[in-house]
Amino acid sequence: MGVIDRPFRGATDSQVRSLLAGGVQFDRGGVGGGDSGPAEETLGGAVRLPGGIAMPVQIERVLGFGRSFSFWPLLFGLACCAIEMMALGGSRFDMSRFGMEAMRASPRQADGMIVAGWCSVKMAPRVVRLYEQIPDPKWVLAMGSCAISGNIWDTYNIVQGVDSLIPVDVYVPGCPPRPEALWQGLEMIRERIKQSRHAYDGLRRIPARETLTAGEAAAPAKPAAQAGVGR
Amino acid sequence: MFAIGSAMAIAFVTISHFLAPTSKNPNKGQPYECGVVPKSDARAPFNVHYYLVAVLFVLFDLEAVFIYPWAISLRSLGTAALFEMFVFIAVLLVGYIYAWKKGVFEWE
Amino acid sequence: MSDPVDHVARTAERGAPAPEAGARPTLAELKERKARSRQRVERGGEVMTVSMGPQHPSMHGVYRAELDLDGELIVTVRPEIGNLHRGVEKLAEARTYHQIIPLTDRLDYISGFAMNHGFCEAVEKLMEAEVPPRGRYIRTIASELCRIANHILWLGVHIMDLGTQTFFCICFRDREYVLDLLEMLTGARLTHSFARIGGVAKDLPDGFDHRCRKVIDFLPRRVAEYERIVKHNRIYYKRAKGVGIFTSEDCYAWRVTGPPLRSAGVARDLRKDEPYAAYDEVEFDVAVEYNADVYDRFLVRMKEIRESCKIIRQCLDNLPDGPFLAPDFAHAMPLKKNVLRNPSAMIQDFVHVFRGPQAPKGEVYRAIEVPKGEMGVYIRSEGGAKPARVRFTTPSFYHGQVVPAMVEGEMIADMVAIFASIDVVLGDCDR
Amino acid sequence: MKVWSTPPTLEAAAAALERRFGDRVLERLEFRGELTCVVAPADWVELLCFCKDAPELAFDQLECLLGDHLPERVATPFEVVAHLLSHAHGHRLRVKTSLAEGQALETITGLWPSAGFDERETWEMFGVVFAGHPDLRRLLTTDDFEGFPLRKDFPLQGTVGGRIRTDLRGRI
Repeated sequence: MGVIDRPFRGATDSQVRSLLAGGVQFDRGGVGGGDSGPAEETLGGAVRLPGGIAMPVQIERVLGFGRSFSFWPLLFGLACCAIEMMALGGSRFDMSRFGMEAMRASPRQADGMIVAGWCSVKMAPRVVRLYEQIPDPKWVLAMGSCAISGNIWDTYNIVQGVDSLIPVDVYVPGCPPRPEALWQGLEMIRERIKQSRHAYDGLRRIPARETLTAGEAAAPAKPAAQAGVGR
Repeated sequence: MFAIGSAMAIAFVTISHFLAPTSKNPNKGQPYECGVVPKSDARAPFNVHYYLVAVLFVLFDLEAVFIYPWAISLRSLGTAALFEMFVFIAVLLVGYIYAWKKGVFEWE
Repeated sequence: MSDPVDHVARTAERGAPAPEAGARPTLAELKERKARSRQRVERGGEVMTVSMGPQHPSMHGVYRAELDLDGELIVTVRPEIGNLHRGVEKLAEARTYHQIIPLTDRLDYISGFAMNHGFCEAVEKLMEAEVPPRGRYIRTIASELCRIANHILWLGVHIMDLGTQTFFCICFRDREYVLDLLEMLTGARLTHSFARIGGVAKDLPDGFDHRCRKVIDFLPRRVAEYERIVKHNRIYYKRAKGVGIFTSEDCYAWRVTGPPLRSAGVARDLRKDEPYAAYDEVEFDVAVEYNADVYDRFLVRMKEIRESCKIIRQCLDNLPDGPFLAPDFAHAMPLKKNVLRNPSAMIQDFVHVFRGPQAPKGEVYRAIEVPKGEMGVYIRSEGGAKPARVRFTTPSFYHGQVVPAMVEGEMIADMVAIFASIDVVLGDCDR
Repeated sequence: MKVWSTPPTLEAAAAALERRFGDRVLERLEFRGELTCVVAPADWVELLCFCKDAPELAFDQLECLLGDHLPERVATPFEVVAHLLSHAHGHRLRVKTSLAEGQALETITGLWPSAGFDERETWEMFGVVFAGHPDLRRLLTTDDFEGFPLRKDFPLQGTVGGRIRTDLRGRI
């Protein structure tokens, strides 16, 4: 079976949709477990110096501390939660007090992504593509019950929870959650930035299902997995 | 002095290149098209008008670059420099009016 | 083509002051202005395809327009919607009428209650359920509050699309006051689910009257402040005047309703033409402009905010007392405080929660004036508690379809202004 | 008690329709003050054309066009309903036609361009083909979506897509 790394590295749109067809599995796979592949193949995870050695924790703490004060989310609102996200950007709940002033329109300048609203199967490949185009390190906040679990939209065209597409750091429930709830979610993301833990750290690569034909296997033929340092 | 300056610049680039955690994947390399698979290559041919406007902007921006140091040291240069700058601006003004009449700025 | 109705006569008797004939551009003149902007497109030249895609600051959610550009001019637009489609109509067929109400306020989530109101009006027409006067007045107040909140948010986002940031914060500051009122009345900021078949869920909380009057008094001053900032702003004038002209004939053909239609000189407002709730007992004018461009849509919406304040003030002044929810057993839910006391209310509550009100066999179409345009609800019921087919004819669905007709031949910067001026929301559009 | 009565202008319009089409209007229903005309698929465009052009009717706006699926009618399970609105007289009309499986219906985007998206959605949700439609492809669902969702036999959760398959957890 081809091996699909999480998130879909280089998966084309049809692959994302075919994977969605059967519903996608990924288990948290405990910290440190799993065979994360050679350095350049790993997805984020331990910050590696050129020699492949994991960076000492102190430097990572300093970097995390530096990053934590300006988490710039991607300007990406789907549905009603986006209106509450705009209210958080407005003048009463002003999130620019916490350094999240600039909602960057292009993923290249964003530090992370707030998925605000239900994600339909038509939108799924685009959410995955936007997530992948955000430079590391990145964090994802799933805002609203629709992004977390599909909420009442138990229908044919809705992805039941964005965490079957992209690894999610913080879940903010509510329909729509009040701006204060989203603000607390962003504070929790700040904590994760300080500890520089990402949602994709502990993820082992998950085997794809057989529906993926060999030709379409996203990940190139893998060299024998070396014993890398899993985080 | 120059060595320290250039060393710092190079250091900033190389350190962040090594320390930053990166994940290589083909999707990340592709041009950003609002979340959609890009149809044509990013280097698609585009209208020459963009190029004209860009070049004119660079030209008149450089004119401004020359004016700043002149404005700062005007007192020490004396009044002669004042009129020399007017000549400089006049020459560029002729170019500006020519471009305007040529209709470069209208988007027809 | 039957000759178009003489709008001036209709507008005059509607009480809106029709400007003297000289100032008002005739249909022919508007068409000529539009033709001039279209002929710029005929000049060939190779085409650059750009996707103004789902994730774009000015695309109000996830509307995707694939543009073929000749330099800055838009040659063709291929809209693509459906990124937020969640099959509300399929879901509604599996639910009783009471359970559909929470679905409706997630349609146009900026004005939640207006959607509830539309659906309940249609169901009441189907079941011939009667709404007591107090219920109708509370519904009118809540609908008008939604209209104000919708137009203020539209203004903030519209001006932000044109490039400024501070105006967004000014508008959201004022919108928070209206949201506080709605939260006080319905309990939620956006997803109100406040309407019930036969009335509304709760009575006006005490203290609401006082706070509402305070908000209603200072909102017109705020609107005056917006107009002082935006109306004579050189940049806005240049980007909005004479841009995105859409004549009334085109509006009929493309089913463009609401503020864009009223900015084309047609005094068409369902609150006046087919009055529902308490709109026939309230005095207000229809906001009409005549130049059918982005600038006039702004003016129409500002007038509508003022009219809404007037309506709410009149509703608060002569609010009738009596029940706010119809006491009839067959259709309406009982009051919560009665359910715990007397057994008949308990039975009624049990019947309505588990089986749902029974609707007669037949089909009904009811249209009301939601802030974005004209929303029609079509319900076909085969008898029983669940509808056989529900169709929400939401305005944004047709406003999303009209973008190519409005935008081809314009510049990209104009497309941003035009798209914002017709106020498309994707939850409404994709259903 | 609010009595839903048909507006007078609608009576005149119905009479004009009767004169013009006579028995080709298969059925005339009155419910809650709304007039419904059922017509055969062949006369669909002709009747709507008459509705738009005749001065007494003057239906210059198509409110909406929707599809419907009635499985109990085995011969013609599908229905296409059009709601018309007249700005001049201010009255509304509903025109319906019933179709068999796979039977095509003439498109009315020529009369009202607003029917474009409506017809695409009706085709996508019910499978009613509109002959002559400029661009009949999927509108709301993905392009490679199989099946017609709003049919009564289509499962609500859908056959494919979007579901986290808890039954697969741990086994792959």
